[in-house]
Amino acid sequence: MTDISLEKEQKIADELERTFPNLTARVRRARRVMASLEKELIPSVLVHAKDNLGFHHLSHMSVVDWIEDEHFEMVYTLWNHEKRVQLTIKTMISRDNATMANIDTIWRQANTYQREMREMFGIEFPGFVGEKDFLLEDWDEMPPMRRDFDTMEYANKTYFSRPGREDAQDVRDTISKRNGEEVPDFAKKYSREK
Amino acid sequence: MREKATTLYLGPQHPGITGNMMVKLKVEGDTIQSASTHVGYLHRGFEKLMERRNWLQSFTILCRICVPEPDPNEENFARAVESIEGREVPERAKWIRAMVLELARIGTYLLWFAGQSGSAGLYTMGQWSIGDRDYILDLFEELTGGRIYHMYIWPGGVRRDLPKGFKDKVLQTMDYLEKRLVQYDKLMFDNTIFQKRAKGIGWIDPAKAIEWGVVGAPLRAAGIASDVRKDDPYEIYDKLDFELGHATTSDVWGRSQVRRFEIEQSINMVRQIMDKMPEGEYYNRIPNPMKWEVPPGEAYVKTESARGEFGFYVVSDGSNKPRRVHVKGPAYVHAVTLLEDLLKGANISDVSFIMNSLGTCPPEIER
Amino acid sequence: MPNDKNSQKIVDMITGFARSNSLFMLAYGTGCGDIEIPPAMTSRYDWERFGYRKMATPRQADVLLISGYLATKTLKRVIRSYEQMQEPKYVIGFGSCTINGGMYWDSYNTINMLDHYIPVDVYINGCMPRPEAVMSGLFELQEMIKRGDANGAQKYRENLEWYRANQKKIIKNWKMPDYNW
Amino acid sequence: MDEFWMKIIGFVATVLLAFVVGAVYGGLVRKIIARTQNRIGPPWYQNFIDILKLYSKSSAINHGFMQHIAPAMAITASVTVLMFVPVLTGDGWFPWFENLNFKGDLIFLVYMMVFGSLGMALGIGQTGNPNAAIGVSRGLSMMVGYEIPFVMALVALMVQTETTSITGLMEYQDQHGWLMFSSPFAFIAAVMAMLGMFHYGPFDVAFAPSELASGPPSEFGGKYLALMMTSGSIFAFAKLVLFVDIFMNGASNLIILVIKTLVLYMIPVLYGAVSPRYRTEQAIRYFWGWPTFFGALAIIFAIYY
Repeated sequence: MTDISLEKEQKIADELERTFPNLTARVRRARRVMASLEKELIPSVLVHAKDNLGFHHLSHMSVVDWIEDEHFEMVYTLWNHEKRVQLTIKTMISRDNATMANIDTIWRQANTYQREMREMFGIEFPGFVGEKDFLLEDWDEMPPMRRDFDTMEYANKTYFSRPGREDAQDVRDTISKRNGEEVPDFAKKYSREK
Repeated sequence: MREKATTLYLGPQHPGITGNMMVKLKVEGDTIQSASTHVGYLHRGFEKLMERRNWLQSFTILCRICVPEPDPNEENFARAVESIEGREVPERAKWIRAMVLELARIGTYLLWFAGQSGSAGLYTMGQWSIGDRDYILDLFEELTGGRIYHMYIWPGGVRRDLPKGFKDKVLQTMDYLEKRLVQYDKLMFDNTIFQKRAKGIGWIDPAKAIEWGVVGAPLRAAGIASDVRKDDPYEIYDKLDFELGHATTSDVWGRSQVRRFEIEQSINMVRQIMDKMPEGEYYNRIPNPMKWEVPPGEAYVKTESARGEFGFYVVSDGSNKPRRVHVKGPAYVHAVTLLEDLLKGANISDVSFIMNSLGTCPPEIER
Repeated sequence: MPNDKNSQKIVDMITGFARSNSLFMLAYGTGCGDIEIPPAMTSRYDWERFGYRKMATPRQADVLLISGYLATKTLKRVIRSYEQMQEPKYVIGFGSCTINGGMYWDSYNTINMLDHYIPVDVYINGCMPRPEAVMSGLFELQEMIKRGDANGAQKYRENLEWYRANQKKIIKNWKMPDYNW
Repeated sequence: MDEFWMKIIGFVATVLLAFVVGAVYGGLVRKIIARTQNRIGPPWYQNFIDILKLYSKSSAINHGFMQHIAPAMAITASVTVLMFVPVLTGDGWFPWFENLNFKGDLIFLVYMMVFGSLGMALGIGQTGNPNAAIGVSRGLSMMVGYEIPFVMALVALMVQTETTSITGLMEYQDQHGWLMFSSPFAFIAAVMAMLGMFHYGPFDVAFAPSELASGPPSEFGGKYLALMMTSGSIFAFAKLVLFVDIFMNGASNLIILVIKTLVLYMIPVLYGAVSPRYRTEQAIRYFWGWPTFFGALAIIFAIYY
């Protein structure tokens, strides 16, 4: 829309770009700013955003597996309660021997996210102490949230599956017959005996 | 003389724990020295399963992420997909969505009344409020066909229009609930024993609340007027007139006050919505779901659920399946790090009391 | 005794009546099905009318209600709870996901067929089953107890090796005491 | 038949009566609580079915010797307490219900009422379940709380009537009217202590399900639990009859007894249905507050009576 409504967002983007030359920031829409940069700078950008720009709330922290390009994309979403602006910070890290800076000293709750990422994606956080098992117990396969982990294959290998019907037929006529009832009209359409 | 610390496992099989999780306590006498939460008893791997299902199939499993309040999940995902795709939603659908969300909020608060009072030993309250919650579930059943899981809010709108005479039923139910609130007050909120139990327990430092990731009613009880419905309005919440809950103290009692106030506000909002809802289309048709491809893009959307900010991070790579869906429920922060902090130095009697006041919901931690 | 068979029959009838009309359920919400238990317990459906009751510890419970899918981590606790229960004990599988995995049939962390790990007396299907369905499952269990058909615990004892093998296939770190029944 | 055998039959009949009435009361209480909660509730005979079923269950739990003894100790204590409480008085239908009374049995009863709990505590200590152990320690602390006003009320009665025997108290009431009216402060203190004695209402910390699972009986299933429920029914009845005897001049026939005990029983039940639970220290503070004050007042009142 108009530039006036995006003034505060633009200000934050400019401020970020001025402080960190390697950072590219853009305003996506009202109340949404996005920045991307390389991984070494992440802790300092987060500290800057938290202490100087008022982004006190870590909304969410995530990772996306881009297996084709051989990297993980780390996403940090921050929220500024006074200005009501959301700042998304992104960075790419290499997929093999993935390591990332530990930020649970900046936000206590990052602990939980990092425990999950370590378990689900196998990303290591040097200097991070947190209990090892989070959601899984005695897991000895590859981290399950990586794209190359095939959950169906694993499930077939590990768990029993009840043999189902081969066809996709409606079974209502069978049930009706078993109970000695008349087959309802709508079920006749799908009947096997046609 | 120092007593010997014993280890006490609360859960996973324990009636005081909300849902299926475990809190491991180091206890000296009745005082907790340290606590650690153990989750994962409900992990189903939703985020992995959604990588294998196409966009519409994902909807059917999404609502199962948080059981007491499934609607914010659906709404979030629908809004994320719409935001990536740039799909327009008809005006009426937005109003219907807001109505569903508010009804769900009322239902969740009623369930929470039961949990909060039940963990303090006031079982009568739970019997009443869960019985009354069934009236909300009846409305949902008529509207969507399901009591708990609705699968009602789709990208592009909602699945069905309101049935005939639904408006009157909603208004009747709201009138009934408003009358019942007076009795709830007498039984629970004005009860001196409940107040004695709740005051001073589970205190969250207001100066640290934002930094610790507190959201929702606990944050408002800490004196910070923050609500996604006000801060970052979605659907039609900017057209509704409502106030946020407020409290004098940042403890369990304050959180109870906030929720008690907000259930009244929600009842009023449902009335406003029924009053102002426009006529028109309720659904923008989506393409053939099997071939439906969402253009590349990403979105982080959030809703104010009954427990706080509920976020969905959705990434599409242009195929017919989501690339990544990451769900961040409020309990993800509340019930792990925050709970561990709050339980330090607390009494064992108050563990489930504090857990309930934070709105702990294990399935959304683990997904 | 001259009339041994008939007296046994009378004893069976009385115990069957007592057992079927006083079902203590273990308060263990293993999955999302647990959300329909409060309505069934409380003022609308009120299952205490039929003598059903929730009990807090496995020692005192008769019925293990598996309310929904079981993650592998929960399965271990469920087996342990089940083995601590006193006979006669019954298991109710609640929801489609206990029957064949339901929605989570291809998930890496949920089991698909409950009856391969613990013996199931009654299944209630649906996702999620309504409180009426839960109660109708419980009525079915009552009938089975009266008839003497609900002998899952006996089946478990007789086929213990098979169950153990299945359980150990999933639970890699088996550190559980063996209970003597 | 000589008197000895009459007494033996009397004991057995008393125990049976106590069990039946206690269990019916248990069922009625569940029904009444259900009605306050907008429910229909279980049938009145539900507790009999429960106990019968529990007796028919296996009990393959072995935590050691004391664990087997504990329920037996509980039921012994309940039956003993019952033996010393005159159930029916006067020359009514069942003259043998006066039981074993002797001079000073009120003091003996106060000790005996604690005995069952202590026996349970020993047995539960051996089960090794932390929930049960915490429950026991809470139950014993609660006991310290409510015993003080209760004993003070009893002392006030003893001072006023100058006797320490229950039959003595009842003879006094025959002449001077119910002690409930002539010693009101003692009655108030005793009723407030009674709230704690029955473990309903705000004073159920020992059995709090949302904190300690089932509390003390956590490890007791099957027949052990059945024994404990039986003992609980008898003990509840004995306590009620004791209160009726010392404050309401007993009862000369069964119907009056049922009416008096039921009215008295409704006080903790109904108060419990609408009250959340106190924490342990709050509960003790409560008992050492107003109830103890009323107890002290009752003693002063009795001295100057």
